[in-house]
Amino acid sequence: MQLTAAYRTMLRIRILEEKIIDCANRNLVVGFVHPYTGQEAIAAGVLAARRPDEWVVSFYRCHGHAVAAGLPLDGIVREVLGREGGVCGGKGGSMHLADRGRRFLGASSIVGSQLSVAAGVAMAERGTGRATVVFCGDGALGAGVSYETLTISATLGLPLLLVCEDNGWQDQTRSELVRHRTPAQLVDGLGLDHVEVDGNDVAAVHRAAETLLTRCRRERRPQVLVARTYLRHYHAQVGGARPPEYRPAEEVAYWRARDPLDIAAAAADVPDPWLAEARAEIEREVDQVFAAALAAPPPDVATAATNVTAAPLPAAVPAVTAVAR
Amino acid sequence: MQLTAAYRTMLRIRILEEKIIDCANRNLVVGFVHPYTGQEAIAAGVLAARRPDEWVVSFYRCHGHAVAAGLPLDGIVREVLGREGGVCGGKGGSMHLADRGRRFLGASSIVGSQLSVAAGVAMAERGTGRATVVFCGDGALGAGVSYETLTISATLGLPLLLVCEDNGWQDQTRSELVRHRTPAQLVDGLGLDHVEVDGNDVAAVHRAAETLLTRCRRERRPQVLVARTYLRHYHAQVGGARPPEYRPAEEVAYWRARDPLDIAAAAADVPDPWLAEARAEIEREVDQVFAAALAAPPPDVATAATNVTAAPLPAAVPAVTAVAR
Amino acid sequence: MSRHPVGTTVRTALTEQPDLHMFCTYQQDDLIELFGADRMVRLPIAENAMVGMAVGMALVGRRVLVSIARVAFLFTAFDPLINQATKWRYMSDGQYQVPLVIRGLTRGDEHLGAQHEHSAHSLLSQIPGLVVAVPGSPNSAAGLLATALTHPDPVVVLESPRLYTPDWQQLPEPEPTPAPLPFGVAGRALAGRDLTLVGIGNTVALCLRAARRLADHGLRCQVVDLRTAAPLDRDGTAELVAATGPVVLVDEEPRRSSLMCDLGMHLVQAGAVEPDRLAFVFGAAVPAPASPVLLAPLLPTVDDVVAAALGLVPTRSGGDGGRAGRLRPA
Amino acid sequence: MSRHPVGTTVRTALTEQPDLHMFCTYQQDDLIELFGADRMVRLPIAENAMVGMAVGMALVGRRVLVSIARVAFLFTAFDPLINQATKWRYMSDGQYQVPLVIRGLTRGDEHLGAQHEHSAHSLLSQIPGLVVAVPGSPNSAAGLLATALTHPDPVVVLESPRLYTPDWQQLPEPEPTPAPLPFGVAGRALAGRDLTLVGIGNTVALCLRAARRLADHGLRCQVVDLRTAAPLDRDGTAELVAATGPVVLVDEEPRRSSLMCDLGMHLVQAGAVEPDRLAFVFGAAVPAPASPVLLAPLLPTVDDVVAAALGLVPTRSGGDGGRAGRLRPA
Ligand SMILES: Cc1ncc(C[n+]2csc(CCOP(=O)(O)OP(=O)(O)O)c2C)c(N)n1
Ligand SMILES: Cc1ncc(C[n+]2csc(CCOP(=O)(O)OP(=O)(O)O)c2C)c(N)n1
Ligand SMILES: [Mg+2]
Ligand SMILES: [Mg+2]
Repeated sequence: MQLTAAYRTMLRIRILEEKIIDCANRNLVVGFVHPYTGQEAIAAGVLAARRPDEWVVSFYRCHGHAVAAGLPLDGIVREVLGREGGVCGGKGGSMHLADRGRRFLGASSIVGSQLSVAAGVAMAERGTGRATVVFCGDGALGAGVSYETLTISATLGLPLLLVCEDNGWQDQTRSELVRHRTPAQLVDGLGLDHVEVDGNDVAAVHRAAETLLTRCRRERRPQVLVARTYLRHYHAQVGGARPPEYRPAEEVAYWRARDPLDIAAAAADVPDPWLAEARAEIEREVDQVFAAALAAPPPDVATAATNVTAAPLPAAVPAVTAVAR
Repeated sequence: MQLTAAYRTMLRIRILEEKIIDCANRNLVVGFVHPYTGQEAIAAGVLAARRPDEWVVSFYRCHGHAVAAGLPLDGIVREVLGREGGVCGGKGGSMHLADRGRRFLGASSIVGSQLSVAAGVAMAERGTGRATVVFCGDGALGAGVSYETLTISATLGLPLLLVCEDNGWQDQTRSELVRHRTPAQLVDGLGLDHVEVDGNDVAAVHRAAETLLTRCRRERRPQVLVARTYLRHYHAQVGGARPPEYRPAEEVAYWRARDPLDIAAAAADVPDPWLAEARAEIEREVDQVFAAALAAPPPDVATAATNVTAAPLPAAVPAVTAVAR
Repeated sequence: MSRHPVGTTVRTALTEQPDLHMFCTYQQDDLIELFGADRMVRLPIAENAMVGMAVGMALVGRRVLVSIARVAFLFTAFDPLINQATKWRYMSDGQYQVPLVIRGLTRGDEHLGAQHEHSAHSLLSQIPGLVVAVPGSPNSAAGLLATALTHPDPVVVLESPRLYTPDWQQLPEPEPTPAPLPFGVAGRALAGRDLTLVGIGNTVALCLRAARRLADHGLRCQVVDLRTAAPLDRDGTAELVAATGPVVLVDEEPRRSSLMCDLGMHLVQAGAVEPDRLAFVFGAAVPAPASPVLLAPLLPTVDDVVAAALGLVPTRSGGDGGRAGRLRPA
Repeated sequence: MSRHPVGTTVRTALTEQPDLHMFCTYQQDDLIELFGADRMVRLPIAENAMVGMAVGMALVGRRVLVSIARVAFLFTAFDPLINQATKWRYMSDGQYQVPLVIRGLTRGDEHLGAQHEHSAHSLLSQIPGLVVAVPGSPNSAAGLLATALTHPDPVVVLESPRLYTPDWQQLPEPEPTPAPLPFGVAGRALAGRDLTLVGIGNTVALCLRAARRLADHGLRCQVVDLRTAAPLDRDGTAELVAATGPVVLVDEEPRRSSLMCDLGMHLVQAGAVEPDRLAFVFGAAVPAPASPVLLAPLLPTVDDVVAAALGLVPTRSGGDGGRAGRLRPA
């Protein structure tokens, strides 16, 4: 992995997310936003190690994963803003980005559920030499389905890489208050191969992901990467008002001082002008994407009831066509 | 615990279950039967250590737990045979024995579900100095709800004793085929206090249960007892035909040679006549119970729709009264 | 801004009932301070165990209010709801009761997509022994929750997010006070004698808005709020409807196995209304799309209700005999 | 004894479709031998992950048949059913399909009590995008499963244990062959022109038995097997019913939000039957007791159906206008 390329990926996520937050403040976003800011090194580092023919499965905090998986910003932004041309035609929205062509399977907004779905994908991929990557938050490890999936994956020998983004909080609850084991202790206790890593250091994340993905591809065993990190902003924004900070000021300050972009920039050891130019270039790109998206119409209302099923069955006329108006 | 008393409890369970199996062969049992034969030392040993004011929670294989918890044989048998006077009025049946007065909470036939119910009981009991005992099979540890319950119990410090009866099979599937960790490894990995014990040795079971229950009562931590054992007969009988043996003959023979009753008798070091007399006495008791039960009418049909809710609500007339016949 | 009546109901219950516990993945510090961490229990994202534990506590004499956050998350706890909470009283032949309340948000103007937006009242209404409360206004939410919190059996309260927006006080409020409301008794949200509009949850406000529009057509509508999907007040609604004649049954859920069909069938067979004077307005059998533009045609609108109503009244040369309603698909 | 048609359907599908996998907590050794452990996947008692994994496999081009054993256990997997299997096609705007079949036993003569005995067809019928097949006979089970195994969307097949007893060949068999049966198309299990009995699942055989009894009264009954609860063949049933007049709708599930009410309402509003010539026979809204004696009065019987039918036909001095049916409670 080129550190400069990783830096650019992270910067694209950061700038995209800040622009999305800005739109949320102006009530231009459909639904809630769960920004990825602060965790960029994880998506960038892990997905630089993933081969493009390997499936990626995400959860509601999916914008960063989508960008790092190579989805066009345009399709993401239009989906998030509810404009024509979104990757899911406006049906998925911010929490459910999906792009089959790029093997970005999609995202589930039910905590933990993406693990079992991803294990099914890994099951189908078993024997192909391809791994499957799934992301989750630290809170997701509380859910029974996560346990079921991990133990089944170990028993069946599924080539699954679980990336647990441990930001220490689950919504407004500090994770320590509702768990008796850290994520690393937990997967260790379950007898799973795993590595714990500084999730704000993209080089470290990438190295670990490479190791684990190589093992996934070669050996019949799931792997877990626990990446310690922190959200720069907040869990989620609902409507036009930024939520108040609910975390201790010192904790926020501590992590602000360890911003993954700063760490990557320092490690890449690139001159300031390079950074400035990268930022300017990406800002231009993102601005254009938003300008085009905001100028676009909403999705075509005639598609509201399409793709519920493959084709309407005899007794089930597609609903919307019959609405009396 | 007096070994002779424990032996008698085990013998009552054994004789009861064999008589129930006999009735099942003659199609006199309502529903399926999941006999406890072979595992008697666990119920007897654990529940001899439980105080009568402590709740016990069971699962579908519940007859042995019920006997050891002090339920009258009469109420059990009538429930299993579907006769008037059963502990649940005929509504629960073989898999759902319950006796509130004896703090035998009841049994759930959904694998794993009894754990969370029991944790709720333990939550209510926290701070009283009383423990709550819950039984499960080894297969139950595959269910997400078991994991959720154990981790929550550890986090909240619930006075819960989980007794896992590890008979090596889950229905007709050998447990090793569907798990990557033994029960003891698993709870160890989850960081839970636990003891593994020979489940066919009632003295050993009882000692371990005493230790763990004392800890439950004193410390704010759940405890797990893993008892290795084996079913003498089979998972379950459906209808009038005994199911064919699905387990390897050597395995069955190995365990038959380690029958918990024989082990207890040897340890108790009682003379043969004592054993013969105990058996005769209990057989008399059980025979009488069955004779009375089989002579009894079925439950009163007028009770079919009672106790669905506390009292019928305005718009919900009790159903059965309006059946047109 | 005054306190939301539901908040008051919850605090009052916590104060008055020392055996009442609250389970949630999040707990407010001030409530923990007031009532203790033993009662305000913070739990991981493990709804299955959460509801199962609530059942266990209830079985031994406590009462638990589970804030499941969203009904969408209740699907991960369907076993303890269907096979534990609503079964132990019966299976034990009345040895136990399970006084358990589960609150969760349904859907309304949040645009969160198919996994988060569910209403589920017809689905839940099929579970014997379960009360399914579906408040249509803030006071009704408070009143139904108050009743739930003294009810001896499990209750699910399905709350529209609309009841909790910053301008909840702008919502139509048919209930004069937040006082406890009985289960299984439909309420008259508006008096009128020309026709009846029946709603549940979100469609109560919709019916009230439609009634205002229909007033411009000279029609005085009665609006009925079903309040609980189970028990369903078939007879009470029939009585109310009988006084007016034409009736429009309005639900955001699709027609398939809807409680509105159950109710409609009763109204007809009880003689409260002729079948050609009864129309339905349903939502489409389509998952919730995130985009509001895509969502709009899938949900009943005031226009739909008005059109269905006008199709029934004799003033418009005989109406269309309920066709507007029957056009709505399965 | 000849092989059960469903067994043949499953083996044929496994042979013909190399991408078909089977998930279950138990696998027969001979099938593993034949098709390999990669396709015959043995799983722990973890239905939530089991169904979620099946969704994942289906999303990337496989097809999975999940043998959930009993519908009762599907409640522990309601999230992957309601929020994954039936949502990914729509949420992704058609990028994926989820060809997934879940088979499970419902209830019938097993006497296992409230937690094990569920039928759930009305409940499941409310989920948009889900096909709910409810076979009424062994051939119908084979035919519906065969269709399910080539269907591009999720299907739940609700099978009565009665279809699998040792004397399954004694059951009434309205379907001439185990050939694939279309979804959403009701079948005529018996031709007759005096009145129609409509059943689903277990009540198809019940209606056929009632028809035999009604023949003694000189009444030739048509019996309709709905076959799928979703899609529900409203129009097809209306056409069949229109030819006879009186109709009795019979279901073991309780009335509350029943698909039979949905259907009945349609029959009336489509003009296929007058409301006073339509009766319902429902099961009671009571959990299943273990005792057969307690269970009997809670389920519809041949007597109930016969009585309801006789109450509708004009031969008996006008009948009772459907009262028999309406007496059944919610
Ligand atoms: C089953 C379920 N329960 C509850 C929620 C509500 N919820 C959404 S995000 C969240 C916190 C998740 O925390 P974590 O897994 O640590 O991920 P993070 O948001 O911190 O990235 C909760 C409780 C949900 N989406 N699904
Ligand atoms: C959730 C659920 N899934 C499946 C079943 C069917 N079932 C009943 S017992 C059983 C095996 C359980 O094995 P184990 O926990 O080891 O207990 P044992 O029967 O060996 O005592 C299974 C799969 C069930 N009752 N509940
Ligand atoms: Mg987190
Ligand atoms: Mg076992």
